[in-house]
Amino acid sequence: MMPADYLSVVLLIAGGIFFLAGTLGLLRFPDVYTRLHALTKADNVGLGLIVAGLALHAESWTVVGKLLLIWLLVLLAGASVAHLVAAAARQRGIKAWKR
Amino acid sequence: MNPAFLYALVGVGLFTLGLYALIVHAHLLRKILAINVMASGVFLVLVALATRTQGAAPDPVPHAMVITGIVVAVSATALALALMLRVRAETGRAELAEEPLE
Amino acid sequence: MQTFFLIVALFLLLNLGAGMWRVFRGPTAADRMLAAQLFGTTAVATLLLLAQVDGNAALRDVALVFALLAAVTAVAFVRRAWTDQEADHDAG
Amino acid sequence: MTLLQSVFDALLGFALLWLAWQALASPDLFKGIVLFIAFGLLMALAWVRLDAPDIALAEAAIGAGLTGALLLAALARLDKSSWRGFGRTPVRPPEGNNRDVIHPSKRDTKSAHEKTRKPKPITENGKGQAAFCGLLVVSLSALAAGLGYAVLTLPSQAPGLSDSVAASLEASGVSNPVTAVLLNFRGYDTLLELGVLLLALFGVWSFGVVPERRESSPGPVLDRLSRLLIPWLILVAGYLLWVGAHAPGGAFQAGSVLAAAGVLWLLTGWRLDTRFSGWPLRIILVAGLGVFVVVAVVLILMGGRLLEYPPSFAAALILLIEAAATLSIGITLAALFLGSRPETGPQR
Repeated sequence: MMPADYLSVVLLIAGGIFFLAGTLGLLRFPDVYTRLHALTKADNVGLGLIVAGLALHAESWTVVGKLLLIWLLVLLAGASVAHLVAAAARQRGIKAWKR
Repeated sequence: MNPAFLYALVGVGLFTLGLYALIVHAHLLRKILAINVMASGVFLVLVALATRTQGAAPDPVPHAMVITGIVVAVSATALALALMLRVRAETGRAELAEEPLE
Repeated sequence: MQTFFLIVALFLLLNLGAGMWRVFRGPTAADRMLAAQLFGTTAVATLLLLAQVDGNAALRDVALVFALLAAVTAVAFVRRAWTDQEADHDAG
Repeated sequence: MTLLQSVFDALLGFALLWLAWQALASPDLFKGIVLFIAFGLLMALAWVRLDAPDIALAEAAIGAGLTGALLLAALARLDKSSWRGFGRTPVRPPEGNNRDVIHPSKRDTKSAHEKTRKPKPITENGKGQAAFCGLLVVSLSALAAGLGYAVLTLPSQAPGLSDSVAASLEASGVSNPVTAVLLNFRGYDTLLELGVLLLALFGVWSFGVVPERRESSPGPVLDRLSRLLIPWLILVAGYLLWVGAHAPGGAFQAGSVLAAAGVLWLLTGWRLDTRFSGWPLRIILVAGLGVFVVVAVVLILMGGRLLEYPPSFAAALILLIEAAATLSIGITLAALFLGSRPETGPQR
């Protein structure tokens, strides 16, 4: 294995852990706002790490650009959707969870 | 098992599940979902069987048919949904009458 | 290395299966929709990994389309299915 | 490696069946639709595993995107109270019967009626119903067994038409075999398919102009999102159209992505100006079919057979037809999403 491979393995494993964290948050957090928080943050970081890990193996810079574009689009959509869902939930009077 | 046959069997299963739901449920939206599941099952069988080409690229003809089919399915779904809303507006229910309406 | 990519893809698929539970539980429609959103992101990651495993560049285009379309369903949900006009329906 | 792939396939197949079952059996319609969207996502992964990236692209745009938006919009136009699990307080089903939810309804007798008529088997009588269901399950199991047997007894090697396609790919004008089949070898399929799309739209429009809900203001975030995303959607549609000649992609995939741009635009609250919703819109809607038919007629008049392109023009003709078809497919699907005929001409 090349040094780049080791780095890529580390990045992919870290990405997987972030995905796992997002799912755990989705399953375990008490209300829609906290779940939103867990999901949109963890998964977008997870995808970013996986994109980074794969970019090390990309055959050309075009591929790296495409990977990056995909990640940016997911980030844009994720952030906006999180805002829209949270705003809609607030408008409907869903109370935020308090300890 | 050969993945072609695995996916083909899943397709058969989807078709049967969809047919069951189509018969059992009265709500039109469920019937529309059921027909879509049946269509997916048929597509899956077609494409799975197209991979039996000794390691070469799969047969492109079923692929082309399925792409056409997916677009036809979505347009038919849109028409069916419009019809369902029409039925709902006329009768107040999103179900078909069991006996003819007077 | 390819094997490792496939293992990560498999892990993500299992992860997706676990997220399914939230679709069942709800309780609000937004929770279910969020889970669907998670599936979208996971599918993008899985496709990118499979693109590397199979050496098939076209799968990155599929992932690109997924990334673009994930927002459309969610916007349809917020704008149509879950609008403030009907809020009084289930507030009581 | 192969073992892992088999595990992946088995898991995916199981998840597909299970999701389909849950989507169809769920008592809550909204939940059913979300599960169906997830089903579409996994179908795209199945196409990838079956080495069909062209279909995966179409499924990603349609199965996981447009169909979900269509279903959600239609559900919103059905009566809200006919589906539950939708507010801050989940409605608990009464004991004994988890199908019928009756909570004090306001003023609307129709919706109360609808609530008591949750999905139920088509026979009223209890005993007859059980017998009917039993018979149904038995006959459908027999059907599934028969189909499964038929599938499993097929020869495990069957090249089909792939050799013939490969042999004449050179003359088709494109190097992606799926595009070659769609636009050249079986171009008439695609021609008729565009006709079907148009017919579906005629069907929807025949219900007349339905007064539409007023779209609320999109707000800054949605506004900015659509402004950022729509150009990318249009760009990617153009990319897929172009790349379809030699790699997975093509008119259907490009058209669906274009339709997604239209749907997002409609959801943001934008409407086609009434000046353009008459003839200009109709011309775009029939452009795909029109160009196709004109090409077919001209080729016949020049002495060829139906949609038999001269090899030297094939690439240009295919690109011309695909460009027109992409535009028509995109606009038709977006119009189908709108669900009714847009108002035309000067304001009454």
